[in-house]
Amino acid sequence: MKTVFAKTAGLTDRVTHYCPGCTHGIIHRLIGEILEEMEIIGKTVGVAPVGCAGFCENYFACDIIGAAHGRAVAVATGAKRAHPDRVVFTYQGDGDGASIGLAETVSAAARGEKLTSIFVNNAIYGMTGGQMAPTTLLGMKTATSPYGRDESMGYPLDLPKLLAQVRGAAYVASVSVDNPQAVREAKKALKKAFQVQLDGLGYSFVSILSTCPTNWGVTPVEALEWVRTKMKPYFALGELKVPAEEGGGEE
Amino acid sequence: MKTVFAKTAGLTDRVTHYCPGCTHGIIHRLIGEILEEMEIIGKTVGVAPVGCAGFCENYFACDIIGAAHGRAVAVATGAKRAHPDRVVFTYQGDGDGASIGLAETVSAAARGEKLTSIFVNNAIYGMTGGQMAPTTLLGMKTATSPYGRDESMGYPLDLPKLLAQVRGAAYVASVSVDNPQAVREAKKALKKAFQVQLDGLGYSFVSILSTCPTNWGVTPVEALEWVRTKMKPYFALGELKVPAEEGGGEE
Amino acid sequence: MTEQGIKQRGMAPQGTDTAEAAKPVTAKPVTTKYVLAGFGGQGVLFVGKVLAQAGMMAKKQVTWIPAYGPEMRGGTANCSVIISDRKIGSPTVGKPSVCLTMNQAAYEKFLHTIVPGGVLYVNSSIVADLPGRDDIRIVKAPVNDLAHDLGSAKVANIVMLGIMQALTPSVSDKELEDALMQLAGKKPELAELNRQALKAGMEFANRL
Amino acid sequence: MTEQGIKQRGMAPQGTDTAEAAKPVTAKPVTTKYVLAGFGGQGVLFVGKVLAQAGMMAKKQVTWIPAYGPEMRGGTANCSVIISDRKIGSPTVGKPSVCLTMNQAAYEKFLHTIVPGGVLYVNSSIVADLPGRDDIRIVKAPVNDLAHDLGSAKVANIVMLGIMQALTPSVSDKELEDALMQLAGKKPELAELNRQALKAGMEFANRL
Amino acid sequence: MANNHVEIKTERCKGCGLCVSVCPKKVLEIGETANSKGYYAVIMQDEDKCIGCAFCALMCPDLALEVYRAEKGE
Amino acid sequence: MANNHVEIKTERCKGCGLCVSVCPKKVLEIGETANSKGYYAVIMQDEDKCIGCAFCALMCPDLALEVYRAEKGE
Amino acid sequence: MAILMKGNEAIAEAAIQAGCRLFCGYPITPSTEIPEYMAKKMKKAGGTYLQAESEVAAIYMVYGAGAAGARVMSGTSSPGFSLMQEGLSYLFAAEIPCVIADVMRGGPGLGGLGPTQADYFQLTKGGGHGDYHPIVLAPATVQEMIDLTKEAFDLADIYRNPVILAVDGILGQMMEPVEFPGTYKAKILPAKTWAADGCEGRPKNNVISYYLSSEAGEADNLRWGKKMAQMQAAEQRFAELSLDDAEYAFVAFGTSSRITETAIDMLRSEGVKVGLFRPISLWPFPVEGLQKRVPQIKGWMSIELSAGQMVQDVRLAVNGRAPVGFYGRQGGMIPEPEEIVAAFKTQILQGGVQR
Amino acid sequence: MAILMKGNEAIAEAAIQAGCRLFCGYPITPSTEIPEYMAKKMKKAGGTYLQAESEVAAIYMVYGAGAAGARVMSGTSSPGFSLMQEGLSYLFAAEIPCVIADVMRGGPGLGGLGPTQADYFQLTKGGGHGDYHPIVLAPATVQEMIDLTKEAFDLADIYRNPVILAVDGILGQMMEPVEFPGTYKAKILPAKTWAADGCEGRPKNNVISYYLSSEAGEADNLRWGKKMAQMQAAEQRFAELSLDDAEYAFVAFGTSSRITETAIDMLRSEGVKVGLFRPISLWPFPVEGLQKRVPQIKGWMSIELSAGQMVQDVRLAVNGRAPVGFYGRQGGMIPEPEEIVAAFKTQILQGGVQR
Ligand SMILES: Cc1ncc(C[n+]2csc(CCOP(=O)(O)OP(=O)(O)O)c2C)c(N)n1
Ligand SMILES: Cc1ncc(C[n+]2csc(CCOP(=O)(O)OP(=O)(O)O)c2C)c(N)n1
Ligand code: SF4
Ligand code: SF4
Ligand code: SF4
Ligand code: SF4
Ligand code: SF4
Ligand code: SF4
Ligand SMILES: [Mg+2]
Ligand SMILES: [Mg+2]
Repeated sequence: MKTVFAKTAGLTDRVTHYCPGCTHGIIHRLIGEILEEMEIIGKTVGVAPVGCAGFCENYFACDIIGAAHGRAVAVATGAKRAHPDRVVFTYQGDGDGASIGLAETVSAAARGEKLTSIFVNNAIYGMTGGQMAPTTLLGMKTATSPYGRDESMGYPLDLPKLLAQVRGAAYVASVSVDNPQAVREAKKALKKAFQVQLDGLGYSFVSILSTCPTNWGVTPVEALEWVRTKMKPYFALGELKVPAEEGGGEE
Repeated sequence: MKTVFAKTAGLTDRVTHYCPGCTHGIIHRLIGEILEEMEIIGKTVGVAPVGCAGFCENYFACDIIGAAHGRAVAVATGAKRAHPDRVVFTYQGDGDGASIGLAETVSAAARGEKLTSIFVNNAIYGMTGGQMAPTTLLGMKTATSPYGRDESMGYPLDLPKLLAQVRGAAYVASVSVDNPQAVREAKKALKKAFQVQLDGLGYSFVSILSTCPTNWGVTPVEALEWVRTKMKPYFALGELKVPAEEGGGEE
Repeated sequence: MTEQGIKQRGMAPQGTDTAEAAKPVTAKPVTTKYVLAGFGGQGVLFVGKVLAQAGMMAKKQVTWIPAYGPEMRGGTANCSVIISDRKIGSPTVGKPSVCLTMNQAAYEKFLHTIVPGGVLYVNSSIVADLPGRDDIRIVKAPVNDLAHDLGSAKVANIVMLGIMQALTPSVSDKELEDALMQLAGKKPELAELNRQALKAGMEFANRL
Repeated sequence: MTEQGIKQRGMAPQGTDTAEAAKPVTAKPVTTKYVLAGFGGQGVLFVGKVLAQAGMMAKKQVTWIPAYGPEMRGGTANCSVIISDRKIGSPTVGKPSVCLTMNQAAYEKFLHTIVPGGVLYVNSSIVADLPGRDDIRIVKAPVNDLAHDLGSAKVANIVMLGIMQALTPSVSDKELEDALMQLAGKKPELAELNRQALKAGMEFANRL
Repeated sequence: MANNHVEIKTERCKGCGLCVSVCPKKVLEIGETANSKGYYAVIMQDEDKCIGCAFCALMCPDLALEVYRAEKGE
Repeated sequence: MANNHVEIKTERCKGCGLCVSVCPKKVLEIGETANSKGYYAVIMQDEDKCIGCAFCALMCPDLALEVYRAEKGE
Repeated sequence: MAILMKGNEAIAEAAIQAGCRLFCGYPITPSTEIPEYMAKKMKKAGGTYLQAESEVAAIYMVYGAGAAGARVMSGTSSPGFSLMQEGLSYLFAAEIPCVIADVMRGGPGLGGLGPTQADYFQLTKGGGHGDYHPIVLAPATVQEMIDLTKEAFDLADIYRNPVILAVDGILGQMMEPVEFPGTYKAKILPAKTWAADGCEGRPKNNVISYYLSSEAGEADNLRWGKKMAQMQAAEQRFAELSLDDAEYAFVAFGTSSRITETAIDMLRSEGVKVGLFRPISLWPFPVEGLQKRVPQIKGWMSIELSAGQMVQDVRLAVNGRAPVGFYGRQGGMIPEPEEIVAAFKTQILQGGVQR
Repeated sequence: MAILMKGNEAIAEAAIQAGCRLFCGYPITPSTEIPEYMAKKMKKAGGTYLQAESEVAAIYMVYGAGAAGARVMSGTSSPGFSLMQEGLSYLFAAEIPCVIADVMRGGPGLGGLGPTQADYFQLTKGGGHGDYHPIVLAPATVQEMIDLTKEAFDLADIYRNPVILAVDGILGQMMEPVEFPGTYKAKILPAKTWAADGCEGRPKNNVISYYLSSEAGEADNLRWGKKMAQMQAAEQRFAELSLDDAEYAFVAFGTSSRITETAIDMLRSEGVKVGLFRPISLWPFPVEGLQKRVPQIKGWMSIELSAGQMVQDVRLAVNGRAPVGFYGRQGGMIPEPEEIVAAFKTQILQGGVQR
């Protein structure tokens, strides 16, 4: 028998605390696999956000620092500047990275910090029970937009699109995990992001459209459908910026 | 005799504290003229930053709230939401608006706050004696980049370029005041920004390349030349985003 | 409470404080302390609200508080309710006199917290036959099945409420039903279903 | 200072505190308090540094502190220097014994702060003939012009330093010149210019 | 007979059904017994139909599945 | 003879020279006497050459200049 | 008619009734019901729920709205409150009225979601820079949350000062029967002629927080000091329970005061004459009221959901004239009345604590 | 050989000599010479000056670097320090060593640039949420800034705790002769086996600051409480001047202690037996040392550049056994020795202050 799929050594054996069907788990697995495949488990420092992924130090097999809400990129910057030979990544929700931590994200990109941010966009504040996020779609009902988000509450922020404009950002991709093929592409993007860091090219950022069945009030399978039909049409997808040698780079 | 140029009622009579030749003064005048010409002195609330312009409540003839460093846009948001019928603007330096206040600026744009931000980019922290700003050019020597800014300190952030990508930003322009013609164009952009606010179209943002002869260590006239030869080639110029009815709007 | 103790800048003494002053400290009024626990979704917080609402309508002092602490997702949900003839101090209940466990985790967690002489209600549709205690009364009821018979597994919690009302009431049947109708009776079908569930529970209890 | 008062986790008692302990509190050592003021760019902060450096080289206690406070741009720059035989308490100087005013604003601001019997040096190239005081000595010197004669208006401050050294020295001439060379003598031309300016000042004073 | 095989770690499974929804051969379904955490874990309905594509495992957020493919000649 | 006129508010002028640098007719220059704040204010060298373009005033950061143009026939 | 309501919701509803039409906040457990209630109800009240990008932004939105004359509030929990410290210092200096609720949770750091009172120092001694104090009110029942919230808006306007509602997580989360409009009668206050809301028909207003010289800075600080002294003179609030014949006194606020009441019942039933001094204003701390009891009380004991913070203010007020004990639980734990009784016996009755 | 150096620069140089290779900060007067010196010198030392986008970011860069095991520092002034309060609470809870200099300026709000000590409460009582205290060291000379900065790094590592240098603007800006390396001898400390710097060859490390249950939260808080008690036992630092025969004592730190020394000379020359108790550690406050003097001292007086903050700690330590006076200036003003003498006479000698 050939093993087609088995658990990666990049994750611990602990069962996650995530709700059933929450795609945070898929994204964790991809990162774990990359840590293993790139042989960097022992030289990586991950930074945990505050959000549903705030306990991810229990799952990633590498060293983890737990940041305050929104400060993961600043924390990662400190760790990376202290140990430039280490691989440093942040794992953040959309509230963490695009609302309270927005200045940290954009500034790190501008400084070209040689670290990787993984941005899990589920269009909501999952951890705190489903409030409006910067990424919440217009019309979407949340605990703090009970009548649906309208324009007076602002438009969903497409952070990767913004970051693609920032010179120090070397690699910016926007992917999804709503089907097996998308999962494979997401992994490719994540791997490239880590490689860009290892190559010292600058800041790398991967946004991943993710689900929150619990706070969206749908089943996990319906949640995937919601990603496809609601989120994908709004957020720019694909590799939004690639390093110069690949034809990207400075304008 | 026809009066070609006289002092506007939009400014008080007080002589500014700015260093000789600092173009903060020109920008103040343009705003004062607009307040007068649009007949909005009495219905405008300005928000002062912390930076060299932190004392601007002494000069503008309208009501002013003094913000903390970086928080002018948040303060303006509060004032505008409390009084939607008022005209609210912020006047901010590049450190104030693009470094410590970056999240506030981008988030207000995303929310489409109906206010106007005037962003005075002199590529340096003037007030505190000439430290590196987010906009400091590569190679530029400042008090905290004494050997010249290199890539390890990051790349100059082109904030208007970024904001042009944000849906709630209705008008984004990048202008300069390094010669009389540029001054006239800057005024046009500013006026349009205020008009966009009055029309309730969303957030309007005008970046103005400005000088800091004192901390650049050059004469005021040399400083204008420096804007022309160093800053203008780096920062995107012109109307980067105009309201939908003018052919701008959403992608 | 000494009234002069409160500065009078427009603020009257607090209602409960005043009530307190009217009663001798030595009175021994009745106080029932509930812990209601189960999976999220089993409606235990709602049962607590109905109890508290009923207590309030019966002019008693009541508090309701969820265990909102840092429990993990998918863990037990629970709340504490106190219904009392006198002012309530701490609103949290460490040692309930009446406890409801709608699932096994809740049973295991709270079995040993109940005061001797207290009553534990167990949803026997879900909770396996586990070691109990001799010094408390344990009432087992297959409320999922009972609710299923009524046509909706969702009212298992209300069936249990009916059982509790029959065996350890803190308010009159009428007050409880009124409270239930206030909180869940907006839609006529729902009102009827809940009323039936309550009744089914009381009848079940009376057959015990 | 009681030595045992300092916890010893690796920290020795502070140097100055120790020095303090060695001296009787009643000693009356000499202390000179300077305020040096002018436009930014006139080099008054530098004059202060040379004085402090010289004091230090003369093994005296010294402090130097700029008025870094919220003065407006284009206003006066000033600094306080203290040179003393004993430990210095407050490093700021409210009432100088020696004061230098390089422009009119400084003159107006500090004239009345000088202790009776003190000395005020005034740059008469710039400061108009204004009302003075009888209880202090006022030394007027056209240092801009004197410096101009040396070929560089920039050393007006050093000319004034020379005048001050001649009339109210806190250290020896040699110590002052060495200090000046340490701080401004890196380039030979500059060293020479400064030396000449200092000399010119002293000579001017001697002619007074 | 050599079969492709999907190993289900029942105690890890949260019964979310994502695997079920992506299986091209409809091999999987949610079972009827709860695991110790109360989740109704997924079960294999008809292993013979499994083509070993691992779509199920790719979508499982909880590492509850491992997939083995029968090698040629096995 | 009617002339264009630039009024210089000497006490407001900080002597920065921006006006001087943009005047197309080289009408302005920095003067030799300091105002009460110590700034060497700008002066008009040759008012006759002034075309009343107001470039100077547009560039003055300190509202030290007002510009009047001779009307036709004035 | 009484209704059952969560503490957090009661704060929100009371604020709307007090004329608050703008809420700027950022969600954080266990305060989240405040923004959520606002999001639901503000629209109908013609007001705005504004979700800020962070607590730093939220406090400055409050600053801007308050400076423009609006009745405005925010609500948060401990880490978010920490992020507001610069803003609070600014609000004080610019003399901008506003109301902030801190629904405290376990710290330090990310900590836990359990209830605490461990922000007491941060709240009362000034968590931000400089010499300043907001008024800090600590309700102990949901009804009191309503009354104090309403009063908070008036106090903020009267003194042009931020007013903080100090609430532990339990009070925020619990339901109790409450009555609206409650007992507080709103004051008729003068118009905010100082506000920066457009200068049509009047000289322009500036609302700023800096001073250009140290002399001016001292003058400002002295003026603020006077204002704070006024608040100390007029706004000390407290309640007493069973103190008239008491020989011993507990000091406790919020949830811990409720648990202490039960402990008092237990001790009284054993014949120990003990009562409760309950600070309602944490700043100004009710020194005068407490000191009136000093001659009569042989031993004090502060009961807190913290490692012991208010006990310092109790000790300062008692100033060595009797022993002052302390019992507290931390990190989200709350004491049982029995523990309080036991600690009281060891520390006070058996002389475990010296004065 | 002595050299003349500004206080701020002395801190920066001492930090580099103590092995600090990463400085994360944001410029703010009057602390700006610290980042500027770092920008100039770190490169040569093989380290990094990193200008953060804000003080909020700066403190979390410090957090990240400290968690990864680096010797790291930041420096700021009052408003910037306020923005760091959440971070400080997190640093404490995650037990991350670091050194932060607060070069205090006039507050509250934007305030002024003049020197103050009005962040005392914020520094010592915990400006952030929860029960925690950083170690706070207050030098009084530029030389002491060097020695204490070096020691601060060791203390931070020993206790895994943030250490703050509390410096008023005058000390930051003034030049005095100093000697390097100074008197502090660096400790040899164990390796940071807890750091999150890559787990090659060892089990993985997590550096976090939350707890999942209130029980765990209490356990953490009790453990931190124990650590703080250890610091209180071992790290109380102070200096005394002329106290051995004194009947009266001033308490003052930093610049105000220097001015007080001059006042003491003046009073001694009038025959008044007065001395100085100078706290060097503001937290832990040197209670033990102060209390040793309590039996002998008939009157205490706290001299501060604030409205009176440390005086509370003095009163807590004296606990009613003698009157405790206070004199301070605010907003950037500093007292003249004569004012101190006069205030002492009214308040203490003439009994203006009761105990
Ligand atoms: C300073 C601060 N503010 C607010 C919170 C509360 N909080 C925790 S997680 C979170 C948002 C989580 O949303 P997101 O970042 O999108 O992550 P998700 O849970 O959706 O994965 C918030 C607001 C906090 N812990 N700290
Ligand atoms: C919280 C805080 N951090 C830092 C400062 C110090 N500070 C005042 S203004 C300023 C930067 C000014 O630069 P910029 O915004 O570009 O305005 P400019 O003076 O150049 O016009 C800084 C860092 C402050 N006042 N508050
Ligand atoms: S709340 Fe939402 S984001 Fe969080 S674990 Fe559950 S499903 Fe995932
Ligand atoms: S320091 Fe620079 S920006 Fe500030 S007033 Fe002077 S020239 Fe203008
Ligand atoms: S491997 Fe493919 S065919 Fe087999 S069960 Fe999984 S998804 Fe279905
Ligand atoms: S995807 Fe995983 S967790 Fe979900 S049902 Fe399938 S095996 Fe179970
Ligand atoms: S108006 Fe034109 S021509 Fe006349 S002085 Fe000014 S710039 Fe020169
Ligand atoms: S531009 Fe204005 S301030 Fe400058 S020199 Fe000309 S008139 Fe004077
Ligand atoms: Mg999210
Ligand atoms: Mg700038």
